[in-house]
Amino acid sequence: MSQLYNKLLEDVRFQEGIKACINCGTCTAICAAAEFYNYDPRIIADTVQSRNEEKIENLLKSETIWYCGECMSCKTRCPRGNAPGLIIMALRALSQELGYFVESEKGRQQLFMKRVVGGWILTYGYCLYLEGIGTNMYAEQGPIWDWRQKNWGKVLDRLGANYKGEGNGILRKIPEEALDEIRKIFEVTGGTARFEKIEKFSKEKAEAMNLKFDDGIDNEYFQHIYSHNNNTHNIE
Amino acid sequence: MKVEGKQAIWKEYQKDIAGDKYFYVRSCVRQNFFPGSETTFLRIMREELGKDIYEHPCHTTCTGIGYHGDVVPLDTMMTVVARQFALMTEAGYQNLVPSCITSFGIYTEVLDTWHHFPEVEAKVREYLRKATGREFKIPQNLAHASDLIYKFRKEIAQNAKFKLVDKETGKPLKVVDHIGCHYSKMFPEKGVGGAEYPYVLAGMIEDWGGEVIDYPERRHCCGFGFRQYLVQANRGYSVACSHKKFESMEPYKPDMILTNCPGCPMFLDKWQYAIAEMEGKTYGKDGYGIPVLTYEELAGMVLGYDPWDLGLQVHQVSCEPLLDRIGIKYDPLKKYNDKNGVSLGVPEKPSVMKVS
Amino acid sequence: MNYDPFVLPLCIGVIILAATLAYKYLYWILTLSNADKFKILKGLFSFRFFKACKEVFLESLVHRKVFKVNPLLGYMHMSFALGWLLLILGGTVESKIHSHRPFNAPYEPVFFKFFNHDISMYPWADEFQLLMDVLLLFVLSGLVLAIIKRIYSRFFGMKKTTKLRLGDRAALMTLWLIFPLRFLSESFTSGIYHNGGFLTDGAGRMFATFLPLHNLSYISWWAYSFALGIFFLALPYSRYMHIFTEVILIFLRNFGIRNCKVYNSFSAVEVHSCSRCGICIDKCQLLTSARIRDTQSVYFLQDVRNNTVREDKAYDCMLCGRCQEFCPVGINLNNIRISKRFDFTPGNKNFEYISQKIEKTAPVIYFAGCMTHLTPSIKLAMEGIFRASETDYIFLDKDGTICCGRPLMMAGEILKAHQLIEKNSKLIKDSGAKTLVTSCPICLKVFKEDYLLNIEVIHHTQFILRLAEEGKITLNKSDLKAVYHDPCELGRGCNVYKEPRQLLNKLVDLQSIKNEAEYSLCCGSSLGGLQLNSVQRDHIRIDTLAALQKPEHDLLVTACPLCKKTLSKGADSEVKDIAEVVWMGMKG
Amino acid sequence: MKDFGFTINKDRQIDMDTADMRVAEYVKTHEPSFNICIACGTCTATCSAGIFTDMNLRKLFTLVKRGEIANTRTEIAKCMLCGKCSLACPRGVNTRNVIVKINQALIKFSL
Amino acid sequence: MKKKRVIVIGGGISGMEAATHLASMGYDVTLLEKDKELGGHLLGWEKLFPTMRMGKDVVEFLNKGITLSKVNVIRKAEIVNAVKTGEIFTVTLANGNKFESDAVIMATGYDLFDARKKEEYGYGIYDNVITSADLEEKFLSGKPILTSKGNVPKKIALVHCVGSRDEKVGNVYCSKVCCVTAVKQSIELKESIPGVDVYCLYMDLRMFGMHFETLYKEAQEKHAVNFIRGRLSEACENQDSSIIVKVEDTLAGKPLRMTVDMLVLMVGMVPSAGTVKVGKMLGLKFGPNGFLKSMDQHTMGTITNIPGVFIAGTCAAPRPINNVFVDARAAAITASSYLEGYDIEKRISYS
Repeated sequence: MSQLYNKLLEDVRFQEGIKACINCGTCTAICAAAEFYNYDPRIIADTVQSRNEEKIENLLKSETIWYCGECMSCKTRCPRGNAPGLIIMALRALSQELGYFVESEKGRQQLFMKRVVGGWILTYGYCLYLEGIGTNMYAEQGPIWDWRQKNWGKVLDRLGANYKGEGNGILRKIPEEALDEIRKIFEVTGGTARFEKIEKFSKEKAEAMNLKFDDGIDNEYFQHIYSHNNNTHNIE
Repeated sequence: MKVEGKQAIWKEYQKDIAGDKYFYVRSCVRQNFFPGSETTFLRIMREELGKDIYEHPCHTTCTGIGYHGDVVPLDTMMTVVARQFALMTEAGYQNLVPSCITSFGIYTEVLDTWHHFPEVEAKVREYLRKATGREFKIPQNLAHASDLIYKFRKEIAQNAKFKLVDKETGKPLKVVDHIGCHYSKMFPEKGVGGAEYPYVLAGMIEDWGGEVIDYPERRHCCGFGFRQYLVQANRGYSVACSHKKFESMEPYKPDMILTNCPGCPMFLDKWQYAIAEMEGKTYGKDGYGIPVLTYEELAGMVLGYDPWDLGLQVHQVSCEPLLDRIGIKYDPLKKYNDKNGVSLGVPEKPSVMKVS
Repeated sequence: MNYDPFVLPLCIGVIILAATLAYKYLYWILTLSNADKFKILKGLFSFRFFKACKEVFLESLVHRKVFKVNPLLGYMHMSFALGWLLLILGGTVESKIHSHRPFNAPYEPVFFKFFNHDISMYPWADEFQLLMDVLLLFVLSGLVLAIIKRIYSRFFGMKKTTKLRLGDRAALMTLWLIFPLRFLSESFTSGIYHNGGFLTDGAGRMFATFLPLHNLSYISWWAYSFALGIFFLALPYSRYMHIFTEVILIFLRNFGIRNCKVYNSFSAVEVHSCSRCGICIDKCQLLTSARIRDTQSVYFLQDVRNNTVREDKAYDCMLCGRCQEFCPVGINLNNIRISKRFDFTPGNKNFEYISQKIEKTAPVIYFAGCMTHLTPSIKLAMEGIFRASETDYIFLDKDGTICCGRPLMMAGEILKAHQLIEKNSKLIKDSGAKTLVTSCPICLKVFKEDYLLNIEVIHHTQFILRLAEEGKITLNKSDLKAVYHDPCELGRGCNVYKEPRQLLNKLVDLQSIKNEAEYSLCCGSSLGGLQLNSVQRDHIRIDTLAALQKPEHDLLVTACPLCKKTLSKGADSEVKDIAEVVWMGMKG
Repeated sequence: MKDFGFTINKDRQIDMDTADMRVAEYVKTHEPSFNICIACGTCTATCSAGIFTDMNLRKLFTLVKRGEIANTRTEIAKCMLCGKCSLACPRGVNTRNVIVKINQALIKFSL
Repeated sequence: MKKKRVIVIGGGISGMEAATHLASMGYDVTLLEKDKELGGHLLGWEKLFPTMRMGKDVVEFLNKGITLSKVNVIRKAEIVNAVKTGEIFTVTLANGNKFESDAVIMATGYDLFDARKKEEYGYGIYDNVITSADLEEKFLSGKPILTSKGNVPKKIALVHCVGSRDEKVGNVYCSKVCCVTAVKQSIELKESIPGVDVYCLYMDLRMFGMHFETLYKEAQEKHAVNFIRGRLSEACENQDSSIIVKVEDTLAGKPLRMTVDMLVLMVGMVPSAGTVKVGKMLGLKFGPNGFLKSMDQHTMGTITNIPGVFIAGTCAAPRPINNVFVDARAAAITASSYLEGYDIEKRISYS
């Protein structure tokens, strides 16, 4: 019995995500990621089902587990009631736990998710914060976003927001005590630990890759993981 | 296509939606991209329908994007969700209404997990106590904001100033609906109409005079995929998903796309611009894009609210052709004004896609 | 000089024939490789030249090999070839003696009786008349047989005879006419002038009783000349091209020239040497078992000549070599078949992924072969024998990896086969071995034929026999009755017939069977036939097994993993490889 | 055309409506036993080339049948035609000839 | 001595055959059939796998048995009550008629799975999605097979395992007959529509019966039916009402899409409404899949928890016709031995 498999079993999502897979391919047929990446959720289920230590380790280090968009279409269709999407989430969690995520191009992007989304959550209490979504990094947001960027407050104001204001409303400033509670929750429940692991392993990887690593988003490693694409992800 | 077949399925998925007294939870994506929609939702619910919708100043994100971006652990997410429940419980409410589909999905998933794994719920209660000292009750009724508009769609129709009808031809407008993946794909019985033929938006479209168009890739994800859009290197996947949908719906010549998810309307809107820039292709009539609306925007529209109060001006794809077709009056000069009527300048025009 | 216009058809025919042949033969010889040309030069001035002459006499004229296989057919061929040649020689001598000139017009001997009515003017005239008529009768008897063969081939014990094309038809018809016309012309002339021998004169006298011979005789000489002329004109475009080409072939072969698996002008000489005797037809199991009627070598060579080789016909042959074994001309039919497959096998191969290394050196290297890996009991037996005999050896394809290249070769993928050959050669060289032992005759064939190894290459039967003779292993004889099935590639392919039998005689009570040794049947699984389907292969296997059933036996022994695997399906008795029988005995 | 730092990913679905079936049709015509494959994988399991590489004959055949021939040429080049697969095949598919025919078809249609 | 009486409920194959044999043994047999005609599902099938003999031949064979052995047949029999009092069974019909017996054979058969439950396949919604039973009806009608718009289909896909082996619809079992039916119908489609391309979308091909594999091979070899291993994920309708199907070709390891003119769903077997209704009335036990439960899977296949009630055919489990015949005769024998006083339960030495 594989150690890694046992670790996966500790995740309730994994328990929910896989019973006995019959390899019918229903998940892959409906999977958006399988259409555009060399990716096959059926094989993921089959691999973890094998309980083979080496195979699971390779999986945790692979690009494969990072292709899923977590749309959960697979869960709708599986005739055995499995959910490869949930398996993926458990695998991703373990991959970060063990530091394997930095072994793949797509996995390394977790630093981006941690610093940007994670940063927004802890700083603002929101998963997204418009001031971080400039058209410099998100050019496809288009000229309309340029225009909003120039007029963040006024446009929000026009549409009934309470931008950075006290009390209720859109994009209000969430009270500091509420944010403190969230931060506390992160500490108690392992969120902070996850963040620290991502930072630690990323830093090591940056050194191994000989890329400059620093806080924030203006460093070589960060920019690399944000934009680098080796363009082999849809090759068989 | 036999509509009776669909109706039979819709009947199978009747959802219990509370009639009043809601604890409202805002959406991160929506606040940033479609602030007018949340404003409109509250306006309709409170002013048109006279419902009690409560918002707590201390509620936060559910961490959904962080959770589905896999940087926020399951326990953390569940405890944050538990905190929202605690705020609701403290405020004396039992009916939870999230504005966001992923939040809705997360709440559903959390409740389902706790149902199957009571020990997990106990653990989360412990976490919450430890971190915040709060206690909570599980919500009695969980509905997405679009479920509420669906529930009151007939009332809205009664008060409607406009119908989804081409004023020239008198024919119903062709509307394609796009349901957020996390609305019912995980738990079909939790969504109005189930996962395969969700009725939540279709019901609105029908009752407001439009015609629902079923196209082959109707159920396809818009491509957000959390990490897939946010990281630039992955965006090729993200845009490819929407692209696939546009290519599939194109032959049906839809007048608009209606959505109930925070991210989808933004992507379906912005990707039309990006695809036009990358490939020179547009999907609407006469070089325009296909307008993409949220259900609140649409509800506000039929109720005769000012399009610029709804926030249609922050769409990249122009909604004016749609407004014209229905015969909704608007003042083009006020489109880019601030609250006080002062012009904020005009956005640049895209090089391919036509805008008004 | 005697002359009449009717000699013209003959003369024109002969001149054009001579020119055509000269052109073709020169072209073929000149396009041979330099090495081959050198061999000709060397051969012309050696003893081989005389050996070739003898072979020409025995094969091209007497048709010894045809005789061996089918005496009636041999006689038919001999009567035409030898009879006609003797007629020509006899006629030439007769005409020289008659005219007292060393050189006559070339047609004179042919039309001797037309020009010379008085036959008492030269020495031995009577003897000549007798001789020439005997020879004519000899040829005519062959002709009668040929006609019977064409109408009713079963008379010759043959299932089928060859089919004809236009050139052949013209040549055949005229050939058939030549001798009856000669007989008629001479008889008619003799009927008037009494210048014939016992046959022609007798016939002439009889004809004279009811025919207007004065008119007929001249017409018949014209007809005779026409028949000859047309025959000679058609000859290069018909099967009769073999008459002269076979002679060339015999010389070239005696000079040491062999065909390779790439089609060249020597192959062309071989192809044109086929007399279409048809012996190969019913030796072919594709006909007798799989009911494939149009792929036999004689048809195939015809297609090669006409440039009409169809892909399926190139590919369905099993390359079992039975036709080759029986071919009186000795054409290397398998290689010609392979050379034609080459034309249909484009596409690249890439064996870069093979990168094996030799771990140690040893005097013996063992190459089990792919098929042996499918029949692991043979492999285990060999490993046991190696162990028991304390042979220091390297198991080259222990992991069941590299193919020897013969299957590619058989498929016509010659260049790609050489890629494998190169890789394997290097390994074998690196091993420092003196002897290469293989369990698979398919591998054996390619190791012997296409690898340029400077070491001994033997089959495991040979190796085991040697071990036994050297006393390194002890063979235990059982009282089991056994029959031995000769694998195609081992027997006909590598000429290994003796050792398996010597070995088996020490092991079992070996029974002899009908189709043994070089006449052995193919099991049906041959890697040579790419186009055969499983049903056709099954037919062959079943028929071969049926033939192997007699006499009664306890054990069917073979020496090829592929044969063993194939014959195991449906055999009444147990089927074993020799190595297994040996190892069984050694284990007790 | 604007550069956003990425392009629209190409679809990798097998599209049976637009698939190029010429190779498959050629092989089916010239070696009908191609039709009776049950994709059991015995051939792959016994394949010598498969020991050294990830060549998968069963998959290769399936892909050819779906018109997916992008990698066929390089994959099929690894085959040594040793014939083990033919003997192992429980359905009697003439695998060696299928390979020869695929090769021919690739050349014939300049693929 | 008075003849012992047996009531056979259900006039399909199993009921007819069991009744025939019981009557031939000398029992007084009453056969109750809800429809106006005997034959059950068999009446709806044109040709039968694997021999392609006509279904009506078998019906004829069965009917002859009923006639020759003088079974008392009650047609249009709607059962409103069935009880066991003491050793006697009483079955009451809607028309008030009552029948008494000493034993009952349950031969209430199966219903076809309602394909509408597989929402994503669009049966009942998309015009060109039909079931195997619909297709059989088309064959039976003798009319050409056409699409909803009256065109000759060029491409048809058959979907295996619809309503079988699927937790999503609650049926985890294999219905046994659908795979070979798909193969049979593929061949029939190929024969009746020249040039049509037929695709079978399967998970496993369960060719368990004698000659089934041969039929499968024939479909491949003679008819060039294409087999794609992958379970259908969803079907969508195009503007021209053709159907797009999405599967993974699991053997190619790639998602696959294809437009077909007609999609045939191979619907599986579920316990019939009658099985459930009468089973409950008699107090019979049901297995986890809703079929009637026998006392022991291996040794007591036709014997139920109620002494005197025997089960035959597909009310107990999905079965092909040949098995149903065997099963019906087995039920007749066990019923007979029961009526003669034999107690099989004595043999039970295990828990």
